[in-house]
Amino acid sequence: MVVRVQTEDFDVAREIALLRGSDARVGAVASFIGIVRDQNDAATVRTLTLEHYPGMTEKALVGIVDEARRRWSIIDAAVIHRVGKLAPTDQIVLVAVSSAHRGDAFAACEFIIDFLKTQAPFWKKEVTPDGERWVEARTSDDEAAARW
Amino acid sequence: MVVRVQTEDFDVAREIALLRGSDARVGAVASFIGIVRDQNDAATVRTLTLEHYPGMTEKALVGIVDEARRRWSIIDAAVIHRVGKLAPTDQIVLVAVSSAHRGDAFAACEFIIDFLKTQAPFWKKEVTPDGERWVEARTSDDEAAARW
Amino acid sequence: MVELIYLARLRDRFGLPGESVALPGDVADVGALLAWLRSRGGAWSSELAPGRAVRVAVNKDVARADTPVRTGDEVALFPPVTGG
Amino acid sequence: MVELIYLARLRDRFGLPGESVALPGDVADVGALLAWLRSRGGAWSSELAPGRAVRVAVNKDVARADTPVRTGDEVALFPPVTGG
Repeated sequence: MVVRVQTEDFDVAREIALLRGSDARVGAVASFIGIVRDQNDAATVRTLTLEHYPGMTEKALVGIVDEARRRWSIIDAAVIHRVGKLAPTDQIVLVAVSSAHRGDAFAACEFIIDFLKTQAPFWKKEVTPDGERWVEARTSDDEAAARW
Repeated sequence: MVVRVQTEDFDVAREIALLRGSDARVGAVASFIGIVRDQNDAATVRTLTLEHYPGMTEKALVGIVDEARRRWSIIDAAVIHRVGKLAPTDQIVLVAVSSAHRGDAFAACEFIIDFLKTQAPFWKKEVTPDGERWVEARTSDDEAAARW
Repeated sequence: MVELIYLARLRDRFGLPGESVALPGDVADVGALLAWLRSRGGAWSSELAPGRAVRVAVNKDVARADTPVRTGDEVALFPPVTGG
Repeated sequence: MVELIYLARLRDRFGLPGESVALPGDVADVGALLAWLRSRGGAWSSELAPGRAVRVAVNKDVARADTPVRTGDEVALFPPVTGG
């Protein structure tokens, strides 16, 4: 398992190659990339600053991946989340899951990002033409996590 | 939309970069990579040969992506499928979908691979220690496609 | 003439990738075409037996038993697909 | 002493990233801690008002109102998370 919080960007191809290693049992890799959009809640986003709670973040992410392992037959998973100052089109988060069969990889990948969005201690502050604002949590994210 | 059938391998990072372009509306990219496993139906797989029905394949794939566009709010999609002789750990297929919000990208990506598996004219022949065999269609794939 | 195309396992079993055929006047749809091919016996009879899963495309669109087959059409016969 | 940590919007509103506090003897769980902080008034009262969504972690695990708070604990207060 890889769980990382970093300011630097990540290379999706490299992370998927590391996730797969040389394991020939892997038949499926599902992945998700979250990206900074230039619009949020009807406002133009100029920059986004991500902060987290060091120490708790890694613990929360490992807990979410462990829960995914218990629920589905997956081979490995990687979660990489950036913090610091980002701009539209920047990558924020990568979740990648390997498994023998695709159903497990898709379900575990979507589960991990849904729980990351509602359980992992990250917060976004946006700079818009009207100034700075902390992003509000979304009901739709709570609903997405509650499905599982 | 990108729909491609090719013998060469594909570069996931490059394809996702092309899919995203410079479109700052993209907040989510969900992707799926199908990979040759070294085991299938309790036999060791040495090589796999993929054949298709040229002309119909592209038409079928475009039709599946169009249907995904009708059902979900996606920005773009790419489907790349290899044909010819492959070995365990080789990449077979990439499905990548971009959208503003993650639910659409995940659903469309899983829909496209489920329908590709049951509707697009590709066939696999495996070489195992006991000789060559055409892979049989799976009931589980029909069930996966029937969910939608 | 109608262009028949055999793919994957069917090509192996029939021993040919396809053929141009002149259909009898009463063979006007996919169901009748399959029955006519089946009457050749041997692999045609066994591979296209009613219980076997055979898929048909007419001019590269998925077809059913009642899909018409006309002169100039390309008709492909193949087993259930296994890509991805 | 208990180590309090304020994150994201709460750090901005309280104007500090955290503090070490000696809790009164009757403040033994998260609920009592929040009530005690609320009694400071001002931003403490408004940000931690019962209707507001405030999350608490004790020693980096998610906590509830009845989670015990003991000397030496690290207690973090933060708004609902918005990562990903």
